[in-house]
Amino acid sequence: MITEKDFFELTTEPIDVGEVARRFVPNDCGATVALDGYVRQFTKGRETLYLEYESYEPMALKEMEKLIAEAHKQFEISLVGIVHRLGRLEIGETSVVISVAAPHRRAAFEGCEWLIRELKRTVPIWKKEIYAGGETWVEGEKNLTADEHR
Amino acid sequence: MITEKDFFELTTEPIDVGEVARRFVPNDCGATVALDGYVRQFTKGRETLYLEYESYEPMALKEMEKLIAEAHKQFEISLVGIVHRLGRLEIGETSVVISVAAPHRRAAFEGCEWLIRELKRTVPIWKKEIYAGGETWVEGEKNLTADEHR
Amino acid sequence: MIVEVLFFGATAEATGERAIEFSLSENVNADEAFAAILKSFPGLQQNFKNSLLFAVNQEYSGGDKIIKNGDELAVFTAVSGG
Amino acid sequence: MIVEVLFFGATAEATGERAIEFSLSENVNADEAFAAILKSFPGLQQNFKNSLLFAVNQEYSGGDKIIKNGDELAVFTAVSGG
Repeated sequence: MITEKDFFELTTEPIDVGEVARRFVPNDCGATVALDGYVRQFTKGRETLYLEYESYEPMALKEMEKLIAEAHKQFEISLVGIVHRLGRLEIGETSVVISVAAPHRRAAFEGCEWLIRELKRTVPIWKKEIYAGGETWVEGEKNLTADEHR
Repeated sequence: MITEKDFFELTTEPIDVGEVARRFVPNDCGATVALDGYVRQFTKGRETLYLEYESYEPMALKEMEKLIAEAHKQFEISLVGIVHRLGRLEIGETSVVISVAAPHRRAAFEGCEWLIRELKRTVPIWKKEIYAGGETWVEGEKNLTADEHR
Repeated sequence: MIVEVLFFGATAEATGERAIEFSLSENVNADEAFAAILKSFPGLQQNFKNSLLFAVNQEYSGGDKIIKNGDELAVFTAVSGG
Repeated sequence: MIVEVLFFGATAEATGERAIEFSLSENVNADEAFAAILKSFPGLQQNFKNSLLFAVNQEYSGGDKIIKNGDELAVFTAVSGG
């Protein structure tokens, strides 16, 4: 089960990592770990011009909710916030923030790292990279079988 | 060695976690992990009213610089920012932000977690907890020998 | 019966479609339904062979789950968000 | 010779001092210097026995490092920042 204050959102507006991390500060917590993922300019020497993200939105929201529920089971955490951006993103712009608050920081680090790994594996969002002279849909890893998710 | 863009600061002003995390966004990075540490209201049922932080400031800055240099040796990270607040802090206010940017998120998580653990062990900052009916200097763990630091 | 089939990202570009109505026999299961869709769009399996994922009503699906009239099916490649 | 001795947090409260000038014999090492300071402030060792840390010129110190005239020494308890 997710809690009343957990949140998960898709947006086409710029994401403010501080706003996501500080939206709720549970009074039994002392630490929030936030992952700020953004558009890298250079990957192995190749320059990215910008990215385009698209999503199967209702399913993405359901999958995010499932991830948060599972994170509450696996880690001693109080609150999770996930905000993912869609549409065109320029270099350096935030594509995703995952924020995890916990009474003890260890669980916040573990939960946050688990959530970004699973998000990249299961939440139906795709990015197209546009570089000088071409564009390509970035290939995710298909380390997911349909069976895992029934 | 630290890099030109690493930063470490002590301040009596409120800390904006988003500003620290986004101050510099290296163009070879795709992820920044930020730890936001703040004043917890309830610890094992006891209510904290507020905290007072004090520091041996020049030594604290030197120790932070050493931690950042060591983090660059141990982890594949591009940038570290550490901002620690001093003075009186109310419930929920940020006491420290440690922000680590890296080409790959794994190193950012590891570096950030290592830095907060070492900061709590070596950087000369102390907090006094004021609760209903009393106050006490919070005891750090003395798991540090002088020898380790020469 | 009729189902809706959605494509996203690379599968939308490969098929030239984002959402279509698709006819299926009664009582097909998910595996049979997706096999029928791939047969209609041979480019999908050619281009994305092992990276295709399937969903029924916004849940990852496959196997012998029975498809119903009006279900929302989706065919997409391995996700790459984050 | 004269050194400066700084106290912080709990050691400042226990001694009632934050910074003092302190007389040491020539050629004492860090261990000897801190032993002399603790002798002058018996409350420190009583209250904080094993949690005291020492610094010379803003570096954790101890052992046989020779103290010089004008050095900045500090005595404090295990740190608790973060």
